[in-house]
Amino acid sequence: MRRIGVFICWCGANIAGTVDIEKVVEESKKIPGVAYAGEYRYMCSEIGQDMIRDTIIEQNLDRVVVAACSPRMHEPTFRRAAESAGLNPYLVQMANIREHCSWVHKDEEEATRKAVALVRTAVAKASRSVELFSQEIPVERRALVLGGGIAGIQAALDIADAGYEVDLVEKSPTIGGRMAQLDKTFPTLDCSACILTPKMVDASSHPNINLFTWSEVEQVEGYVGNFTVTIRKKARFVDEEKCTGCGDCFEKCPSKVDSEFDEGLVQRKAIYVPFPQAVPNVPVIDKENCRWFVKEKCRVCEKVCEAEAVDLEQEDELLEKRYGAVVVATGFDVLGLEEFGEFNYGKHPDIITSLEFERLVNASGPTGGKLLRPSNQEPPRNVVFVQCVGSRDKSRGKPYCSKICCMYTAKHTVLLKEKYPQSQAYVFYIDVRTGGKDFEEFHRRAVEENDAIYLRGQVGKVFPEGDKLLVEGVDSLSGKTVQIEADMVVLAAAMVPRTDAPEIARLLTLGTDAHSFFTEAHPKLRPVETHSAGVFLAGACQGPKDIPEAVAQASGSASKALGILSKETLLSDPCVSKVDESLCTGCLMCIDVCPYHAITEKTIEEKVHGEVVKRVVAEVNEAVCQGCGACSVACRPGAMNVKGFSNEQILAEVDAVCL
Amino acid sequence: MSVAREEHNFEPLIVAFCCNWCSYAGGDLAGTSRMSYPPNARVIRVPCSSRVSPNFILRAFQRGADGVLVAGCHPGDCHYITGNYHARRRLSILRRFLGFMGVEPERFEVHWISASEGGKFAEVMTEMPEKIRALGPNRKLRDAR
Amino acid sequence: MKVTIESLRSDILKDIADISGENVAECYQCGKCTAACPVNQAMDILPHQVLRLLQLGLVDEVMNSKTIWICASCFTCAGRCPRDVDLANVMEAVRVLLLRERGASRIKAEDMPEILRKGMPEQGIVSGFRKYAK
Amino acid sequence: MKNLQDTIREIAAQSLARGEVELVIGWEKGDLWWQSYPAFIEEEKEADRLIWDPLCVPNLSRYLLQELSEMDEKKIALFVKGCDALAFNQLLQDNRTVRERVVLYGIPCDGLVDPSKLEREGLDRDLQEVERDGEELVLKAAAGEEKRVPAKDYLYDKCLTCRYPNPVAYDQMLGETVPVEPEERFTGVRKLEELDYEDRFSYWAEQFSRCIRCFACRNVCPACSCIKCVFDLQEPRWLGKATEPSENAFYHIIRAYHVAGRCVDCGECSRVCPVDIPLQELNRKIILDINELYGEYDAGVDPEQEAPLITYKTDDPAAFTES
Repeated sequence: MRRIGVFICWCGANIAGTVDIEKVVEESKKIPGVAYAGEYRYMCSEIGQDMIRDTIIEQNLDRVVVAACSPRMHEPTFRRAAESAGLNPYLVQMANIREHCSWVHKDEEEATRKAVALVRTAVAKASRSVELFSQEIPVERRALVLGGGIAGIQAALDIADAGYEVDLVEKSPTIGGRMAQLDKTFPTLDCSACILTPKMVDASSHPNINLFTWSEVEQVEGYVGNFTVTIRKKARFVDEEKCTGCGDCFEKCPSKVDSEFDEGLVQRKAIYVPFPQAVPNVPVIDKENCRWFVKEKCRVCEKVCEAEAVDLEQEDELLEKRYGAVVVATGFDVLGLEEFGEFNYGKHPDIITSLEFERLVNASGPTGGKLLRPSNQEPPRNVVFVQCVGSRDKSRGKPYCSKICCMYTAKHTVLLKEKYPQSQAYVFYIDVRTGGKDFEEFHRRAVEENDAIYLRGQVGKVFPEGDKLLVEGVDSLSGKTVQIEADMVVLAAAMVPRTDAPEIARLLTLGTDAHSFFTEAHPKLRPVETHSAGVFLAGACQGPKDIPEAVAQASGSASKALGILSKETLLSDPCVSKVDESLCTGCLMCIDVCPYHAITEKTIEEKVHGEVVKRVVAEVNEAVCQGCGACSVACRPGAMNVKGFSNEQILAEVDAVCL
Repeated sequence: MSVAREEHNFEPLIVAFCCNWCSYAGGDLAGTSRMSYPPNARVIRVPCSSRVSPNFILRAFQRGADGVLVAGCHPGDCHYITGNYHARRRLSILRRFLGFMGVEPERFEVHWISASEGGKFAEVMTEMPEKIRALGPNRKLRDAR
Repeated sequence: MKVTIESLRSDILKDIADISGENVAECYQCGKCTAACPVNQAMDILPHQVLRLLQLGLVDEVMNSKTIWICASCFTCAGRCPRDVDLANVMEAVRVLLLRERGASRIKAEDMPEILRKGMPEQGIVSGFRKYAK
Repeated sequence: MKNLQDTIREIAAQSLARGEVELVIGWEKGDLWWQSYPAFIEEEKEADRLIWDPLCVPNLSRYLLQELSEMDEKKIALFVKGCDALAFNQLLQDNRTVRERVVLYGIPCDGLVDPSKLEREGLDRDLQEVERDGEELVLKAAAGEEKRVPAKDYLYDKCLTCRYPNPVAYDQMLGETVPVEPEERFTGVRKLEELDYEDRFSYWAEQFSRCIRCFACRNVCPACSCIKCVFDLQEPRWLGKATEPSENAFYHIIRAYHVAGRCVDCGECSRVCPVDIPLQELNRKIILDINELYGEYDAGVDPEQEAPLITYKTDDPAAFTES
């Protein structure tokens, strides 16, 4: 007969608030196989865990059930507690009487009855649990960093400095990401390129870092410690070794295209380098717009290149590489403003987004750093900044706050004043959010020393009038409607994930929220981990954030990755599939349904009526299997079972839950 | 208890198989957000919706469940990549076959609930008992016990 | 002004919420409705201030204002509100509550000849009676 | 018809004599007029036991499970009708037979006689032999006189709806192929689907109440080729041993589920059921649904093609909101 111990947690008032703990303890004692039932205010506390350990020893318990919060929260905690008493951790089962019971059912009588039923179900599962043991899996001690922005670069540098090899894969022709587009950074007004380019150079010259720019990840297989990734290294049509970066080719190239790096404010050539400090400083040919690839005419770049580096026959390369950990740092995009007709964005050159403003004031930007009105190349005098364009807007935009716009707009007012002391900045805002270090002080400087007028209210409409832009807004504090004749209107558009975020999420089985930001394992306690073991997040791809946070997350992810790479082997999760060879008929249907190709064919010999007969059966590679259980349902004779969620356990749970 | 009276205050029992990565986490989120829903459903945690075998579903009906719910990740978001694709085919065929056997399809539901859809979890947990209360207790596949 | 629980949860506020189907608490006073409102100059209380007063329970001030009658129900505010609050509907609810009181019709038949002489098209008068008379 | 029987005997004798195969599996006359037993011929001289007549209905592919496992390297010759060939391919897909060790002789089949249809009209009185002559059946009584009846009226229903009378798998085809004019096979399912849920349940409850769990349907089914059946397991005990309504329903539903997407619609389960439960309708309902939801699929036609329930498409439809 089993000797099961049931431990019921009050969880302060979270459970005890609506569940009659005494009654549950009383009822638990009546369940067959239960030798001990007790309760404590905080089972997950030090005292609670010691109580479990001591009771296991005193009562000679062989199974443990803890009725408390969700197993997703504290199953590891209680399994460790049992292990400290010498009990195999997989003999511990939890009953979720908090998230699935006390918190969602207000009537005490109903909540208590359900709690007892959930305890009975957990006891049934515990009574059918068997000892399970982890296995050691070899670790590929290399890391992959996806995305070459500041977050990706920082993560790669941290991992490489710790002595492990890193492949940094970047989709665009150069690393640097969004930060490379910025002129200054808040709150210190550091020149963005000055603090970024050294890191870019470190990354490109670091012996442990391999740069894969103009490359994308096509396929990811495997699991923590053993990822197999296929990388498509797109053809640059320029030989990286021979190219000296002299720039003759993009001088002479005849076809012009809107430059993505300059947000379309100016044009680039079909063969181009996004910006002068690009790393690697090797141009790429944009196949869609190159006359040779489109109309089989031209090849000017090839003729003018003295280093004979242009190679128009280059092919994409598909590389297959193995990694132990992956850091995702794919960054963000700016929200498209088609839905916001009232701003007339796109209908007048002087109505621009903050990122375009950043390019206009940037020395390597389209106007060489001189802030000029795109319409008439004149210096602007009245500049209106509109905040929360598409942010905090649940009807046409994104419900969340994009976090960094208040600060970069304050920075823009300072930059504007610096360039044109006679100019005037008007900022329409709902709330100014300055939650970081020196942020509030920086904002006050913008208001007090740079004469920026902050108008508390949204802009109703912006429309061209003559060569000015008439802005109609409101100052809700004074209760006055406001009209401003502006030379330039800068829209602080919302921050959104990259358009290909859903594909990347599918590639790495990452969860995403309703807006396609990647979902972290736990918002408070595991902000850089994900539910895919071995895959970590850094930067704006996980949610709106500024550079310091992105860099901090990058180092956080790097340390998590190093937690894996620093080990020779990893302990595998023992809850994986297992074949009972006496039942297996060898139909091998399980091989077809296994997403991880963890099952293979094996020939065994059996004595049948004294004669040795050879037979084919399935065999599970426990290191590769992730325990999803698809094979166990495809297996008609019931030969395939999943340890930890076995047929016996689930049947016992179904029987108990229906009592 | 006479059938009529039992019909009157009949509280349907629903067995809910929830996948650990999405729908079970959605249930946790409904809890942490303090949403409230009727207590008819009792959740059994499984690694993936593809772990739920028709045997378990029939076993639940046999032991007296009035309704069975299988909840998993949205197709394409499965933590095990293809798990819910197989489950979608398998359980669609089963749902129609149970209908052919005379079991009302409303008694067996499948919903895709992601970890961030606490509201949808609470909604399913509220609507399903209503539908089944209208159908009355399940006597069809119930064993003699 | 003295703000009390009674004033914050008065029956009239409940009626306005029921009739308009809007929850004034959703508004975070961004002022976009006021900025976009084509007739805001003619208003004594600005549109976003109507919601602010209702949030504070000061219904009389709204009911005695010119604003609710100036509002032409063009729904520009509703179309642009980032919080999906339909302010035009709230204005209508306040008007309806007023019009339901005995003898509170805003338009009286005897005023019509004067208004007609000023060139008001008949169609305007007909829709005015439908909207502003009981 | 006679010459086909002679060809069969000839082939059996020669292949045994030449040592091509060590065993020939065919049919031989049974004890009662309507019975044809599987014949296991190992010597040349016994070849004459083999027969071919419209009563050779038993599916011989199933016997390969036993024969192949015992005779390690030996080759086997097998005569297969249309449905038997489908069964052979299904066994192949389940890795329960080895194509190289079996020599298949395909017999285009123009339908087999359902003895109960003859008995219903009293035509079976001291009947000894039945032969097929074109569109007619020749009924030979013990006293020697012969009676001719139209064949179509006395064939198995499953033969009238047969879509693959010409074997899809063979090394050598015996005789010319027959025309393929199958009747609609889902009428039974459609009729049952017209009933409301209560009537459907009572219909099947009545059918299953007669089930004595003799497992004949499982033992004859080419898709039920497991060495140890899940229903025989003691731990975990999936199926109760009592033949009470819910256990019977559990057995038939789960068995229909196990053969889903693999049933070749050969109708043997209905034929062998001692209490005449129309088990084929269960499988046909699932075939109907799979065809409608996931595309036409005929089990046993191409063993390389993946069975529908172990593959998927990312945009598969789901049937979760139908009422």
